[in-house]
Amino acid sequence: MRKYGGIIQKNRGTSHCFGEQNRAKSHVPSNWRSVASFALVGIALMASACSNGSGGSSGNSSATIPGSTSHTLNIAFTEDTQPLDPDVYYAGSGNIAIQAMYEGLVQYVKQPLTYTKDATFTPPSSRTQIIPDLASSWTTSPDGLTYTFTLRTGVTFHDGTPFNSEAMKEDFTRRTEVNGGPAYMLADVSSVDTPDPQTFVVHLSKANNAFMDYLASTYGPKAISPAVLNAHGGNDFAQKYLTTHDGGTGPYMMTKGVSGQEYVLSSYSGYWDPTVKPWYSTVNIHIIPDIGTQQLELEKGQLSMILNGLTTQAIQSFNSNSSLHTYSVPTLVTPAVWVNPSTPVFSSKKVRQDFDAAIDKKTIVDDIFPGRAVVANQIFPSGELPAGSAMQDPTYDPSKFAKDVSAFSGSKAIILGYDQADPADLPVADLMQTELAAAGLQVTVKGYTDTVLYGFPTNPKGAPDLLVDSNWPDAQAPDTWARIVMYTPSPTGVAGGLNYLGCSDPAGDSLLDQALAATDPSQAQTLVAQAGEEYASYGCWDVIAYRGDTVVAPSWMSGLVHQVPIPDAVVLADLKPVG
Amino acid sequence: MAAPDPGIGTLAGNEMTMSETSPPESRQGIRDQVDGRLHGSGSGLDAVASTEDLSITFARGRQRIHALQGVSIAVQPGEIVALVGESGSGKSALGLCLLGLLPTRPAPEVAGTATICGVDMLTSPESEKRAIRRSRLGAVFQDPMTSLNPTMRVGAQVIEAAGSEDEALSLLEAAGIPHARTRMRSYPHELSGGLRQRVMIAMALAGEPSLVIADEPTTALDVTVQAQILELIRELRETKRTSFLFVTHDLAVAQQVADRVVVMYGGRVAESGPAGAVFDSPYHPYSAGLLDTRITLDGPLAVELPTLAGDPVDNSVVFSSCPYLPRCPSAQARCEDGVPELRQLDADRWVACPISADEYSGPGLVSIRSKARRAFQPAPRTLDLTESPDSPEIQLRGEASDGKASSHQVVVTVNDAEKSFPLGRRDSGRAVLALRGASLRVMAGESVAIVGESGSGKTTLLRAISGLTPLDSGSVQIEGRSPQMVFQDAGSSLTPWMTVGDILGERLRKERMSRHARRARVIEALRSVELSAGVVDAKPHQLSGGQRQRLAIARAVMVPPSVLLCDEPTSALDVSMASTVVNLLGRLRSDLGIAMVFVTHDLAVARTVADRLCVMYLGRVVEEGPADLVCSNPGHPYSIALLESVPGRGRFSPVSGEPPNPVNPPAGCSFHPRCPQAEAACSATSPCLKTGQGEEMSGLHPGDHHLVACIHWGGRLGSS
Amino acid sequence: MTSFVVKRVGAALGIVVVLTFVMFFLQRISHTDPVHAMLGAGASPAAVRAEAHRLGLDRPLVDQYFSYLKGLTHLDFGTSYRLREPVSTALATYFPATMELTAYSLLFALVIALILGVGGAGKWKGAGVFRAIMLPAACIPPFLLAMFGKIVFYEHLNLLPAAGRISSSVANPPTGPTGFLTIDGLIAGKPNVTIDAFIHLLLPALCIALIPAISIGRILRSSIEQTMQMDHVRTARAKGLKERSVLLKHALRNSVGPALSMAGLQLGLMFAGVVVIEIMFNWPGVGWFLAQSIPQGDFPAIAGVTLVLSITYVAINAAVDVLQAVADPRIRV
Amino acid sequence: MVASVFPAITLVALLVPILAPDNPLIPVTTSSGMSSFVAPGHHGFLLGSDLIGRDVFSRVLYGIRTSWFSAIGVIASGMIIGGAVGLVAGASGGLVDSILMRITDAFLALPGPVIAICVVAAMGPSLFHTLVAVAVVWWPFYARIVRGEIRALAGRTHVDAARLAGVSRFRLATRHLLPGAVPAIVVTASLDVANLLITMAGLSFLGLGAPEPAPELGAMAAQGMQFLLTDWWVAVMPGMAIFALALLSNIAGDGVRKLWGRS
Repeated sequence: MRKYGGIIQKNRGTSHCFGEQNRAKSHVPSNWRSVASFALVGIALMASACSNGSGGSSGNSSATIPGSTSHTLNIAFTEDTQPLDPDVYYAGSGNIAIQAMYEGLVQYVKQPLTYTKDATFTPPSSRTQIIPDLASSWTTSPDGLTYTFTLRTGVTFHDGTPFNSEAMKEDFTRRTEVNGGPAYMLADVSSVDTPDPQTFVVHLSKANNAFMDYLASTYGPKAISPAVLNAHGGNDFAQKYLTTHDGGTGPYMMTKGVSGQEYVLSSYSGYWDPTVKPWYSTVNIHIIPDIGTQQLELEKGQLSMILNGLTTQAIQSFNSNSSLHTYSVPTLVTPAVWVNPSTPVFSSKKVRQDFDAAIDKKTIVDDIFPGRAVVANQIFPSGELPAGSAMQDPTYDPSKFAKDVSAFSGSKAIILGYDQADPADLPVADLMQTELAAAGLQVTVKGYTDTVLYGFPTNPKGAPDLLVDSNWPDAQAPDTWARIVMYTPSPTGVAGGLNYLGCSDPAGDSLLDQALAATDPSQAQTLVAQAGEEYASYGCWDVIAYRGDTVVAPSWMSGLVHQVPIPDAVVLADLKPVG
Repeated sequence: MAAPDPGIGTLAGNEMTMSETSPPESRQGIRDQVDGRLHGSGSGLDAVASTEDLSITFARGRQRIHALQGVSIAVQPGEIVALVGESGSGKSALGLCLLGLLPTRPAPEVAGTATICGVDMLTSPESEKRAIRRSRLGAVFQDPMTSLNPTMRVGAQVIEAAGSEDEALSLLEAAGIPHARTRMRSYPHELSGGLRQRVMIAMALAGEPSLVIADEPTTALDVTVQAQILELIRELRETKRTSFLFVTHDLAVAQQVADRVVVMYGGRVAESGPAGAVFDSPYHPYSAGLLDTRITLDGPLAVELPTLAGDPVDNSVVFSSCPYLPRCPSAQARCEDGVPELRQLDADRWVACPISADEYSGPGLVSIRSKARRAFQPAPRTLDLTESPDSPEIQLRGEASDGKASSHQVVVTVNDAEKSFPLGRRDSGRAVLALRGASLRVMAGESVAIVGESGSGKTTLLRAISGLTPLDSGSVQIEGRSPQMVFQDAGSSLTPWMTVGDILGERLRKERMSRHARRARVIEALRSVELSAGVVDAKPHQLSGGQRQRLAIARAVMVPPSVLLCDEPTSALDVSMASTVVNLLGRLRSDLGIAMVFVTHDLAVARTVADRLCVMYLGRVVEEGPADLVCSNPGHPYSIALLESVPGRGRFSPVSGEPPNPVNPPAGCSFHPRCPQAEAACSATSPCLKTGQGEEMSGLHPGDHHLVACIHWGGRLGSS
Repeated sequence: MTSFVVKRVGAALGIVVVLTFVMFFLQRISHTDPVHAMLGAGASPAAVRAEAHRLGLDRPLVDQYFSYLKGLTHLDFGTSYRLREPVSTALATYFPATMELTAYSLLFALVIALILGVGGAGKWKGAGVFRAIMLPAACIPPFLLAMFGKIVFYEHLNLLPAAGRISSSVANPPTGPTGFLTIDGLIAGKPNVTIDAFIHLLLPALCIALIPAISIGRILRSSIEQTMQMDHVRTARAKGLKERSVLLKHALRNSVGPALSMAGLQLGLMFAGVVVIEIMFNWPGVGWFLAQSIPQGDFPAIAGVTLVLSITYVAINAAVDVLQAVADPRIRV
Repeated sequence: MVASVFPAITLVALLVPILAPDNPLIPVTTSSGMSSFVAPGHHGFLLGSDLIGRDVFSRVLYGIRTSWFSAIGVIASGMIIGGAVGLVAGASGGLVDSILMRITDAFLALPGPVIAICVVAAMGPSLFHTLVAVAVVWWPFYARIVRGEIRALAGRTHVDAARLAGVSRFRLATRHLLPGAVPAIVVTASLDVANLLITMAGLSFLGLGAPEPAPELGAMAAQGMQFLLTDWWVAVMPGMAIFALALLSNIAGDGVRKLWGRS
């Protein structure tokens, strides 16, 4: 008790009560919680707490300010995570740990986060460059079928064994064997060669100009120690072992893992890159799905930073706190609406296009993501294609769709679905529902779990008529987005996995296939833009916004760096105090 | 009889007190008498308990129930005072008041004093009252099962009162508990009723109390056990010189045990005096009436019993005259002039009746004493010994075409009835053996009483006849209309949410008749049991206990059955009401010519209502014969014991031990462990019913034969 | 007594078997497609078929049920779609936390119930106050209570932590043998762990305990009041015992039976409360795990949690029955 | 009488469409345009507005309506199913009684709310599924109570008397037994409303009720949790509504209990 109280006590004097700042919009009474608590609980305990002004300096969260040798960072995942196994992991929060523990052949270039007091959001305007990681260089054959990588020397896995081309080969094999969600990235690999320990050759069965993006993706193949895989392979290719351990080469290694509860990462002393010297020797990762709790813990100094998931209101409250900085994080997250072409009212392309025009995207952005998103105007995530291409930017005009609906004689009762797992999708659906109702439809909003959603592309029974979901591409190549979201779900291929409502536009598919096989980059870009335009006019997929995220960190922290295509992943090894 | 009973008390407005009528001299007289009797060792000359002008008023809903109105009594050291009265007379409230344990929610209004050894149990602080309870008082309550803590070993409960284990042990032994040391480890539910009551007495005696307040301590017990407990109390008074305040509704018990009797009526003392004097020559018309309406073993047969007129006193009404006036057969004009005060008759007799001794033998009192009693018309019956017991013409539960069985017919035949009730789980094998081969035959129009203690199987036999309890083996055959039953607790036998009209009308559902005709039949049935037609829309709870039992009888006979089964219909009623019900049953039987089987534990009632008597013990019939003959010349040792146990005859404990557990009946003659005449052969052979000449008749031959199942029977007859 | 215990345990086992059937049935009707759940959206048909075979989904239902049942006897609750690891592993992680929280909640509930029950039953002046508190307090939904608890005791007063089982500042908390941090801390000789864990427990456990405490307290109160009217209490008073020993020695023991039964029943509601409170306080227990699994449609996880909680409930209720038989000798037949 | 709170709440619930100032599903636009997260008492929002500018007061009113009718529905189903099962079991006795009570006990031996969570999770969230799941675990309690009352009544001799009077089994059950169980079942039900409201709010809080945007109190509170520290009313007001509703029900239930003279 004493010890705990002591810690708390230290922060108490400077405790900041972030509910206090005046918010012009809502005119909250400055002492609202006191008022509420007095009225409702009737306990006069409030008097002692938070009675005067705002803006005190908040907890220097990690009490370990520069000076001591071991530093601990406390961060939280907003979701109970899938196993942090690079061949299995296929979600968001855990990327920060995957990126810290594992490395692939190549990577996306790192970019600093921008500290913006007002948290204005600018979506990425161009593709992120791919740079060497474990491969120091690479060449691509003119036919686009052979990739030759020169591997770095002196790289060791966390178990001390050396990294080489054989290891990489084993990892390619394991990915296919595990056959998890991201396994498709190696579907076109016909064989790999390891002529010498530092040379790794990949042969594709057909040209795929997104392949390098796959390798740079957080979901792409990573180097995992063959010794670990052999020792703990069991009958599941070490999947169980890698749930609570790691086998990578990255600057951090997992020293403790309790699924869904806690992970502890420690800096790896044998890391190959001498320029990377992690300042935090320990990173404690807690699982705290409730963002309110994260806020409280950050305020009390039990968390060092918040990585994602903050509400606009909370961000605004942090903005006025001098001890915390908010950083706007550009991402590729793109909320969109899927339209079910087998729903009678949406059966015609024209109605679908009118529907797109009837979505008040600006209101959605302003109401739900104020300052954290902009209205989308391309059917691809921001920056994947040059501005002005693959446009999907109708002028807002609900009247045409209203006319369509009133002219329609069939059932006007529709189901508007949303992905339950993403809290941001619900208000979008709620808002959209009111607009659709205004157009004359009887709308039921219904939440779906991810696992149910994943079944719809191949088994459309029970699929909703409209679906709101926020996704980001696995990799930044525009094909990756279009192929998963819009390509016709194929019983024999990997495409269309997120084409939830099974809409098929063969013309777009054909253009997309041509684009992927094109070896000339500019030709590929033209073709993929054409495919996008085709898909856009088909009207089954309406992007709504380009969304960003916000990181809150102590004001004394520097080195906040991330890779744009990789969501929720600040680079841990670069975090350090200012100066 | 639930305690605490707020009782009667109709004279709320009356200012009369009895303290002035109870001068010290008279108490001195009583004490002298008592002290004289108690070997002259009365050193503490003050009463151990006394009340002065005690009044208690309970608020029940909006009603005010005047339980006690100015009662003054005194209990002298070493004296047993019986407080006698019908339910609602306030006698239990008095006992609780002396204990300082009147209910507190809602708190009654109390006036006057109630003193124990000089401490006022009304106004003293709780700690002082507790100290008195601990050191000077003991209490024995009616139901020993609920009065003991079910989750504590009895030893611990006695130790709690006694202070030490040794002391507890000696108390238990003093209370006559065999193997007291091992019994201390028992839980109450593992003991028999009699033992439990002995435990209660042992606790009451802890710390050598000056006074034990015993509230109906034997009412829940069997007669043989009652006799033992009463004897124990007398004994304890002799050996420990403990005073007892003995609250009872049973005059006979009071007569048996008490030195002095206080008769209460309407929350007031009606009469008090030495037990012998009061019972021999009651002065107050109420006392006299109570004694007269008592059903005794030596009263005349086949005549209506005398009853008290009128209704029981309503203790919420304020009277301005004698509370007994509306019922009093000797009432005089001046009885209306205020509530009569207690006045002294003799040195130690007091009575609250204004009628003078001269007037006392006037016409009014005589009228109840020798009221012309209407003779019952004995039912015609013929004994036909030639009829085979297996006579095939007897139909199984058949409905006779004419509804009324012919007078020569056997209407009920029970052959070798066996019935057991599994205890707990079916597979545990333990079972109460309620019937172990009982046989019975009832002729048309005949009245048979089945007598026995708890566990004898008498009620099971009755229910088997009614068809409510199917037998394990043996057979029941009924001739004529299906039997009807009158139950012990009339209140529980009437569907509470149905009106009187519905309850009676239900019997007529099978007959097609108009609503009007049905109502007429219902009202006719009510009239036949002397209920007014006005109650037809009332619900059972709006009726008095006696009215409910009459309603239950009306239901049973409104379509006359061939046999009417009565399960202790009088045992829950006050003495005066019991007589009314017995009379009613007798009249209906003779009017309608129906046979009757009457189950009772009370031999006197049995003798009065029945032509033939059937004594049961542990699931078997042990004696059977004409009622008067069995009562005057019992054959079976058990019957003898039962008769000897009837209280009020000054005899005690004819038989030791208690009715054994029907789970494990003893082998051979099941009575042999308690039988004073038992010999070795008794535990080996199980005797059959025999005539005095030794003919085995197995209970199948009704009539004037006197059958007894005892190996001594023939010989005994021969020797006498 | 022995046969009573044997029968009670037998009945409990029967109920558990029925429950497994219900779980299996629910799994069949659930909307979730296990294969896609396991493989994600982009799985190839071959992989889908292989996975369906691996999961045994191509076998007859009865076979599937029996292999499910057989698995359960080996504590195999299937594989979580979401975590891709055996549900039993997750349960092993989360269950002790829930049990610790529930145990303390029950303890708090019983203590509060005892205070409320005995305090509200007496004739003293404060009894009315106790009774007046009980009515509104029984009506506060646990999550509302948790909200206020967090705001008042964490944010404003900073007295109690509002998330997790233990502070991250506590290094290397013991992981065994009981799984109860408060106990393991003592066993491992780390009283700071025990204290820290207990402080973390307080708020969530009190939030869970309040409603059951009042239900039990009410029953206890009316039961005591009834017992105090009973003949044997009158006997105890007639013996001249002090009112306090009458209450404690004679009334209380005879009154706890109904309260214990109620406590057993309340445990069912408590488990529902645990789920909500674990979310509110980020308590790493099965309820929290359940809440994470529901939006993902991770049915094996949901079923596993349901089974574990149900079996615990069944077991505790059986234990309560046996306890009651000990408390009241009349029940033993 | 206090017991009349029940019809009063029902009346209010019926009148919600008239009483609610705004459509609970549609954001309110004010003169200043944006209406998201308006604090209580401002811009005409009695209890404030939520993320997309819907009137919390109207949503709470509709939520009360849903909660109330759901609770009434489940209680009614519990009374009817449980009452029927209890009556048949208690009146029949013997094997029928054993079988029905074994089933009832099996249900009672399980943690009802947890099973309900599992059932709804399997069937998919919808108000109907939730009601069915809760009703399925709720009736056994009533069956037990009714059966207990009926058995106690069946031990009274009035039932024997009625049997001897030649009353049919059906009439025996409905006229001589059932009316005696009515006070117990009514009192139990009226005291149970608050429990049920809180339990169902808990399920709804877990996302197992009517899906969005239906205004359900528990779901609203859960949605509002992420704004608890900045816009508390979104989470607290629905919680307070449940509290108020449960409190009123409990007070009314107590009134019913006193009216029927039960302790």
